Amino acid sequence: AYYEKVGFRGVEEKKSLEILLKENPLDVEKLNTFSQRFPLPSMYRIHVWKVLLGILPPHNDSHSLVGGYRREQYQDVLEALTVMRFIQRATPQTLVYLRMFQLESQLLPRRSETTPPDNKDEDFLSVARAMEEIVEEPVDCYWLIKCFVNQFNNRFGDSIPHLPKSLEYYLSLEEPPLLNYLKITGALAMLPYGLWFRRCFAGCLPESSLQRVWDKVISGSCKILVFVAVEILLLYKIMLMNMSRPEGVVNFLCNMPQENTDAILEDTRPHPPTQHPMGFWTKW
Amino acid sequence: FLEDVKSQAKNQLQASESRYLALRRITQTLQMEMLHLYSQLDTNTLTANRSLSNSGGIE
Amino acid sequence: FLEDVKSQAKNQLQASESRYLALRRITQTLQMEMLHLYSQLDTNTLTANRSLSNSGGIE
Repeated sequence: AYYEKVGFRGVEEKKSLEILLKENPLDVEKLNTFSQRFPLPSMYRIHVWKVLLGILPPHNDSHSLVGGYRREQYQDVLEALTVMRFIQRATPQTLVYLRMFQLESQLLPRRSETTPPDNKDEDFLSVARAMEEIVEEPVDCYWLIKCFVNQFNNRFGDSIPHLPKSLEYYLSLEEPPLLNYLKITGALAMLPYGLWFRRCFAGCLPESSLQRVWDKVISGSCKILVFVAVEILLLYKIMLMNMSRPEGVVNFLCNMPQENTDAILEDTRPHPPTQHPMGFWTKW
Repeated sequence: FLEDVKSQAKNQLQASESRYLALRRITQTLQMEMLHLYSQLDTNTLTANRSLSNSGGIE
Repeated sequence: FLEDVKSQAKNQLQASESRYLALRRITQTLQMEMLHLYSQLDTNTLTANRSLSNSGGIE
């Protein structure tokens, strides 16, 4: 009966999203709220992300014009980088995206001075690799990576350093013994915060889960990153509390078995919203 | 309704301007790279001339 | 009045478009120049390598 209800709800959600998408101009605020509360149906995900990230404007009848501009911009940048020999035929696609992003942000080094990617570049490349799995079309893929990264840094750049503290707080509500254990062993300070909070779980969660986390990030929540991190710690509590060395904990979390992580998102569904401290988290 | 028309126009203009701005960044980068290449070419020519005149001396 | 706003918006978009096209022409010229520079550099490198290996052979 539960699954029937979920299935039914899914159909209702899809219908209400379709109604929202027929409006002209689109109500971006409503789309944001929808995306905060429900996972986006996969057939509409890329389109909604493009609207939420401002790649497409709210007016449906502008989409083909603006889409054309976006394509031309992509082609101009790509062509110039090729002529300047920043990229060759064999250059991996994600590195192409990085160079394009750098050129557009005026961060491109001189060709004779290009260095191996630094930490910030590696964060970008991780997000790019994950986006590449989700979005096939290169023009869409590049624009989504670029706007995702820019929006994330603009909106949440100042909050990111505080997320580890926030994680500690929620863990103290949910599972004090685990928090204590992580503190005593020294693992708490070493948790993969960069992977969780700067790369938004890119390369950590499988595509199906990652998309749902990014639905929330794109529609304006960075708290979701903390909640997912807490759920991961809770899911592997027993294993983690049997690891005495903090390096072991970190190593395990950086290479989580991918099958189980899907369960993190599914498991949270049946909680009645009022009894769960994590509000909208239960709407998954 | 008027506001609607205005905001639609504004969004279109912004997208067009973003395309223009990207092109501006491209021309800047192209010019920097070209300056560098020209200086490299000059150095090469200089070296080549020198080695030519050197080998001339030996003959 | 609405027509007024619409035609103003259209003019602005057209102006943006023509600025973009003008800059595109410049970019294309720069890119041609760049391709030319690179081919010259490549030739130079090739010649330099050849003369190096030749002089090596003579010795």
